[in-house]
Amino acid sequence: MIEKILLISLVLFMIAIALLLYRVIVGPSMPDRAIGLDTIGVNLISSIAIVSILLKTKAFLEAILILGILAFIGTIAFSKYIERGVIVERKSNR
Amino acid sequence: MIVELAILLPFIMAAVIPFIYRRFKKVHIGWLVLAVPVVLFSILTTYIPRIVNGQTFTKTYEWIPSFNISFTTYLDGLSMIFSLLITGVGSLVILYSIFYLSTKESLHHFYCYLLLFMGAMLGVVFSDHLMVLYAFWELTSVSSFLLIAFWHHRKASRAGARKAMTITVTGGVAMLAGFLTLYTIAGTFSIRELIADVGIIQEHALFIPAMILVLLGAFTKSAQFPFHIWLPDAMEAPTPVSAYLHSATMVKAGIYLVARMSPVFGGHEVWFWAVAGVGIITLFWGSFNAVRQFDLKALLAYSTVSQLGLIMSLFGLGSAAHALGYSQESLLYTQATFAALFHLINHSTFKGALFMMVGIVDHEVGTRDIRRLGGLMALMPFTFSIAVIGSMSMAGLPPFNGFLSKEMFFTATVDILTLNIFSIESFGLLFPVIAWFASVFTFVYSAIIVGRTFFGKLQPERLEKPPHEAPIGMLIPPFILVAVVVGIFFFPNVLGRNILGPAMKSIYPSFPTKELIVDISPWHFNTALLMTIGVIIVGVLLYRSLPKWRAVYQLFSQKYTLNAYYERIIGFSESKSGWFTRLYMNGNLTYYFIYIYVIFVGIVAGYFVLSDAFVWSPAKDSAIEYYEFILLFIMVFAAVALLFTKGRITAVLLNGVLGYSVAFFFVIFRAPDLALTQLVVESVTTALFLLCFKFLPDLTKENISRAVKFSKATISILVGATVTLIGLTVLHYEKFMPISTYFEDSYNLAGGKNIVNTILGDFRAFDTMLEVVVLFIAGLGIYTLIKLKAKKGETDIEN
Amino acid sequence: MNVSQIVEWVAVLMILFGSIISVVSAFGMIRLPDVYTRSHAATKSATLSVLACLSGAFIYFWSHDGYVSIRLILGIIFVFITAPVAGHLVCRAAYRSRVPLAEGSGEDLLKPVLFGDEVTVPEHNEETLIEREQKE
Amino acid sequence: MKINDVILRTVVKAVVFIILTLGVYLFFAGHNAPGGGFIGGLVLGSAVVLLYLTYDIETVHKGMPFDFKKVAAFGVLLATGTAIGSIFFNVPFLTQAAREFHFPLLGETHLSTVMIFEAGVALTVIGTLVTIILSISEDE
Amino acid sequence: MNNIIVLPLIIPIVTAILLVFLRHNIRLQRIVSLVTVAAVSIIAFILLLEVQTNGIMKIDFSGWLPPFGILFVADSFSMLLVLTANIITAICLIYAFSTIGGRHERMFFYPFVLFLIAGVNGSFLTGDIFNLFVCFEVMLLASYVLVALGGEKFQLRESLKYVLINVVASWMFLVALAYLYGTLKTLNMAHIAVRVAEAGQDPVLTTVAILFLIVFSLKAGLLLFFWLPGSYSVPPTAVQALFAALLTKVGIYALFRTFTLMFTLNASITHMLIGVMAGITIVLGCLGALSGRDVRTIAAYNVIIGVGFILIGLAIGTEQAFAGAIYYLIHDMVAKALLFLIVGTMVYLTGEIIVKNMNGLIRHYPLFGWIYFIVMCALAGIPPLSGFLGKVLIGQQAVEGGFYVLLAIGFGSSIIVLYSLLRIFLAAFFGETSISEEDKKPIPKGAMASFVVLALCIIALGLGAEGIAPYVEDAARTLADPAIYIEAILGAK
Amino acid sequence: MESLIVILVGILVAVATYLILSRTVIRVILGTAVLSHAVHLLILTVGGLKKGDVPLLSQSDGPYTDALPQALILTAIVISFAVTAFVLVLAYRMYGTNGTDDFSKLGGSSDE
Repeated sequence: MIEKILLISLVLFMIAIALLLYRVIVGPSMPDRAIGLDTIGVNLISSIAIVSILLKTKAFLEAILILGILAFIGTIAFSKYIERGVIVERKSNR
Repeated sequence: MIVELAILLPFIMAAVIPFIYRRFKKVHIGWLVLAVPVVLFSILTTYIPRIVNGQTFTKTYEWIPSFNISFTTYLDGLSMIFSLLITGVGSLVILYSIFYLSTKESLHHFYCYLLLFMGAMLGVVFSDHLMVLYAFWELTSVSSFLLIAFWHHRKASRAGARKAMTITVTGGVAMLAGFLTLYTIAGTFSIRELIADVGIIQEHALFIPAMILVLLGAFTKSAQFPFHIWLPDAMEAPTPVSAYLHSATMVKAGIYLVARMSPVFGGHEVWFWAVAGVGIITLFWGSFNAVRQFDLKALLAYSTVSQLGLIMSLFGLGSAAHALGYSQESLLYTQATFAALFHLINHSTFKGALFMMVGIVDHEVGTRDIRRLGGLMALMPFTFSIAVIGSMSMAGLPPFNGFLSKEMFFTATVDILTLNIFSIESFGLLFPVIAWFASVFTFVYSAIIVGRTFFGKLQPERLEKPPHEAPIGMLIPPFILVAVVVGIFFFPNVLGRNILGPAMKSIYPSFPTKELIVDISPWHFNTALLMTIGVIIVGVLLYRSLPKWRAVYQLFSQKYTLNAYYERIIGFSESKSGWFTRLYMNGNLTYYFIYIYVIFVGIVAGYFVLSDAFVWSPAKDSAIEYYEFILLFIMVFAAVALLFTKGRITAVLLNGVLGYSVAFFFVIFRAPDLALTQLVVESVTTALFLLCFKFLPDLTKENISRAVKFSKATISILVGATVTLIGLTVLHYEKFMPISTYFEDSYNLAGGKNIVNTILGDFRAFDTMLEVVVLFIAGLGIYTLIKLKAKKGETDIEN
Repeated sequence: MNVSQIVEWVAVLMILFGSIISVVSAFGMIRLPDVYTRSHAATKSATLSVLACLSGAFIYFWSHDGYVSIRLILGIIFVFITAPVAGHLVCRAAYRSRVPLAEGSGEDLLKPVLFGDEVTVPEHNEETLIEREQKE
Repeated sequence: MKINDVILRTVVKAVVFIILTLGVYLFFAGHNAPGGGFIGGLVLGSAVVLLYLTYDIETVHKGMPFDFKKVAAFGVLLATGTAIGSIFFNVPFLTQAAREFHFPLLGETHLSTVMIFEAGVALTVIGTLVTIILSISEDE
Repeated sequence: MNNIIVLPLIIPIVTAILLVFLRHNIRLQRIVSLVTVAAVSIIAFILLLEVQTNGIMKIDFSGWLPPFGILFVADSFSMLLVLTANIITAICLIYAFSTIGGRHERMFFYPFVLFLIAGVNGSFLTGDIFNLFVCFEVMLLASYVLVALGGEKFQLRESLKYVLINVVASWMFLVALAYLYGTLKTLNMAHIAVRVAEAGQDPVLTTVAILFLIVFSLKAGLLLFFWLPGSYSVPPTAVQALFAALLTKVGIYALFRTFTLMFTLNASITHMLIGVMAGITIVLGCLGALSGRDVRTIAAYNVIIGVGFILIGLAIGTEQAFAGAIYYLIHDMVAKALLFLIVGTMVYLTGEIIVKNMNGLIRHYPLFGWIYFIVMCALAGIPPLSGFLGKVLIGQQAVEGGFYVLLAIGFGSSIIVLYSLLRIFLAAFFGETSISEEDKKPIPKGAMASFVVLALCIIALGLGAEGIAPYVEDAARTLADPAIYIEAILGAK
Repeated sequence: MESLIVILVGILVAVATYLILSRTVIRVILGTAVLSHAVHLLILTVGGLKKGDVPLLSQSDGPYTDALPQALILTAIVISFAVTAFVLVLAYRMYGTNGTDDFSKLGGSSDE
């Protein structure tokens, strides 16, 4: 039973990811995509947590944190790119 | 010993010459060089008695024993003739060149090439080992190339040298293939052993191909029809070179090969017809074309072609005796070979003299064009007498040696009609007829040489220099040669017994030597003499009426000469190959990928489908969950969307989605390390894409036609299908257990509980080490790529 | 039904709750009219969903295996800290790159402050700003 | 126009430490759990990159005056060095030495030269990652 | 302990990294890099001798026995190639010292060359197929950088094409590896051979073999040589020479290993395919060489012809043919390096790339001209230079095996080679020169020295072919009889 | 599952091929990136899926899934990352100097 609920949750997350993917592809603006991607990352975190429970393993818990980190860094980078066109500045505020 | 010395001495000298040349500025370096052939000639002559006694000299030095290639020298009667010619004529030519070439020319090059050539020629005739023979053979091509291109600032010299090299090397390569075929048949490279194994060789299926290939080599070298076209162009060389290469040596190499190989190949119908037939055609074509020439040297070149054809055809006729085996009847045909050897020597003498004569005329008058020459008889009496003797000998008139060999040639062509093998009855009659016509033309061009140069009206205004007699040094060599011409006529049997006889023995090893030697009588009466008289009468008439029938040559349009064909083939192949190469190597990467994928699908999928290897047993698959379907769907969706997306950012994000999905699959498939790595790497890759987008343009719509799109899609689908089909088959290939079960003991073996990581860090740490190196190279490479930019304004020498 | 089972159930239900919230927020991402409103769906509800889910997983592992996963806690904290910042940055970036507000958003008070009285509002194209910068 | 990044910078200061901790953890966990030199290096590298993102090259360079090319080179040297070390002990190339140690706080710990090898890998990854990103960012 | 076998790979890597730290000390960089390569050559020579006495040697890394660990294997074939490759690299480095220029030198030119040679050595030595992939990548990445080093417009253009094609090829290699692992579940080459023999090389395995054929053909320039002419004509001359000498040869080596050791049982298909591909390659190469108007293109197509010719030896598949192919391979490495060095120098001296626009070089640079002449003759297979013996052995075996078409194509190609190079010689070296005595650029001494050494190598390889005959024969014997190799790696069965 | 993944790999390869066959540089590079994903999946799949537990000795007692392909993929991932990074930089440098990213305009075989 627990497993079934978990599977349902997983499917729900997958559906969410698929929907967000639509947002990523369609846009229309870059920030839309950035947000979509960020949210996909967050959903993936949840999915991995569920899969870990399903597979009865703790091997993937690192992945959760890493995914969080990457989603964060990615979002920052993306937003900087959108905002300033560059990601790493040579000197601050030129 | 003598033979090794004979080969080595010229090479050593050639190597030394460029170095001592600088110290010899004052004296003509030729004097030093002259010593080489003179010494060799005199030593060789001392061997004649022993050769006559039937002795032969062999010696073997190992070169590449692992592959049966050894340096075996062999001195017998046949090589004796050639070596005497090479050194004898060589001496005279070098003597002549000392006066012909001024010290302003780059003599060290000239003599270096000449000595290389001499050594190579001696190597050819002294080698018993086919590979070594081939080596020297190619060396003659190379050194003659250098000699012909000696005045390389002239365009014509370069063109002539290129043609000579291309054609002779082509023949050489064919010959090499022939030699290799012989080796395959007989298992030996030694000519003597080949001759011993004739029985086996002739039975073999590859016998005829081998023969034809070897003949190609001989024909190209000896300028036989239709390969003769290089020889007239090679006349761009300095005259001493022409005299040497084209009278006595280079072109005789092919003759030598035919003579040498006739015990192996002779006696076969194909050999008979090929050698005799090509020879006789060359004889006719050469003499016919010689008549039309205006340049004296070109005339002599064609005459050489024709005379070589004569010798060649004699060898062909003589090979009939091999087929018959030793009998009284076959001795009739050996006479043809005897005549061939005889004419070989005669031709060298008179042609050498004539070349030197032309050289003198050219040197002293400044032109070789017979339209500008005339009336030099009084001004250059000695030259004139050389020309007369040489030409008469060439035309086959008594009392000169050419007469004797020409008579013997006629006799041979007539005699061959009695042969009743090789279906001689159908075409045999052509031999005497063509020979006779060719001799008429020979007579005519011989007359032209003398008549147009020395008789007629002097046209001093059309000459470059005021004509006068040549220095004595230039006259001595041709005089020696004409003396030989006359001498041989009166004492032919000295030559016959001492020189020709042993050579006959080499060609007909199974025949008793005594029977092979023909007693040449200068004074005789037979059919041949009648033919000669006919030649003289018709020849005189034709010479007289030459201006009237010269128009015949106009029938042969310039467009359809062999030369024109050669040029056209070269030009055509260059332009067409260029067109074709540029067609597919168009620099467009997309095309290259298309070729690669098409070949990939064609070969891999082609084989896979044809071999019927496809197996698929989905029943063995592991179970599948719903969410995995969704993930699969997401991936397919993202992949397809990637094809149609218009923005580059979207495209990169979709790629990221693919990467993340792969990472998620790694999670599902129980690969935690992979999932982690994939996640991070994918993010970093995406970030890199974004970083680089600052410098890259947005995606543009590709305006390609529907057909192109369709074909690209087809290729893509085929590639994907190939990968899938093979993959499905591979999935259930269960013949073997994976080696990786071994690694499951990783804790005991390597002290790690993470199997993947112990593999990476211990079992296969070497991969990891190199992978790190790859990463480092990439990082450093990116750094250099960005930092090292081409300087603007600096003209780059590289392109 | 012992305690641990109940706790497990609670955990699983939290996960289910999280997943439902997640789908809801995803629908929000699809349905809401402009980027600013969508960011609301993304940052607020999605963060809630992930927190619920991770907490559920944490509780599950705790009760089921007796395993206190520091990594999960770290993950929860991390997402908790960073999600709002990320949302903030994206929205700011969106505004600064002049992604238009949805129609009917009412008055845009920030616009004159940031962009002065520029009249033309360029298309929301990721390239525009970069091009402008390059021209400068 | 100055864009203020106060929120970001404040958060990042905290976040970087989480990331660094995780990186170090992953690096050491590698032998028995997912992780290892490569992934650890990547995470550490991304922490550095995050710093570059929130601040700028000059500021970060003041705090971390490394030439990352040389860091990477040093990493490769370390990795190959442990491998070469085995040559001097006359054992097959790349043979790792390992031993169980008993530390007061950590308990039984398995220490081996694999660690040094992995450290080399990690350093290379950090160095290369940062070199690449910086090179591209500095390009004009 | 056979640790010495790994040195040809590890020494260049370590010194390359050390040179990164010595970035600005160019003189030291030069010395160190040359010494490194020379040392590797000596090691390779010692190993070659050792292999003669001890038989095939191997080093199992970390002591993990095959098929579980990775190992390096030294047999005569690989050691001959390692030796040749390193000698040539040393000579190219000498050339580079005087020509490459400080800009490149400061941008890690020497480290990249050392990485390249490390990758090449590794590819020759490894006994593990996945490790072969990794070694390939080391070599390729270094080559990517070296192609693009300089940042010229045309250079970047061609290098991008080169890189992209090779990237795709690498991923195809991985696909092939996936299938290989999927079927045989092992990676060790000798073990693969054993398992292939056990399975009898059924169609599935042959498909995998053909996939490898395609992959390595891309690297070797066998039929799939489209990347080659462009990318070989853009980098600095020394790099061109290195590429011409080494890169395709690694692919050829891999083809030899694959089809003499691993997939030998279905020769009627695989070797027939190789033969057909080699034939087509030669023909296309000839067409290119015949039509080329610029010296570099002609030289590049000559590389392609050489590849095809060597692989005829593989297609014939007898011991003697292997011996011929090895001879020709060694010859080709030396001669192609020299050819590219000369061609590059010609371009430098005249400032032209079109053959027609050059003239009379031999007047100012006689030795240079004659060295070109020698290499031309060697490439055309004219005895007694280096190309001769290989040609003879392959040709003889072609006759014996009945490969008449291949024989005709192969021998015909040497005429085209001669013709194309002769055209350069006549146009560029002979004739009047348009460069006056004052304007002529001197050829740097180091460059000249490298020409002379390579030319001497060509002559020595021809005249002294017997000198390496024992090694070549041993190598050919090992290739012809994979059991020797397998037994040395996995022990007697 | 395996079959499905292999089919997925086939689709990815087809997409990658189509991208590689297009004329713009970025698409080609994306194609190689997609191709690398496909290849990694393929290696994992042919090694056998879901045949055992996570290859961590500390987590279960086996049987474990085949760890060797995972190790190979890890190496391959790193290499593909290195290569992709290099190609990207090369591509933008090329665009910077040649001014176009269209391969049909980058003809210029060296035989000019």
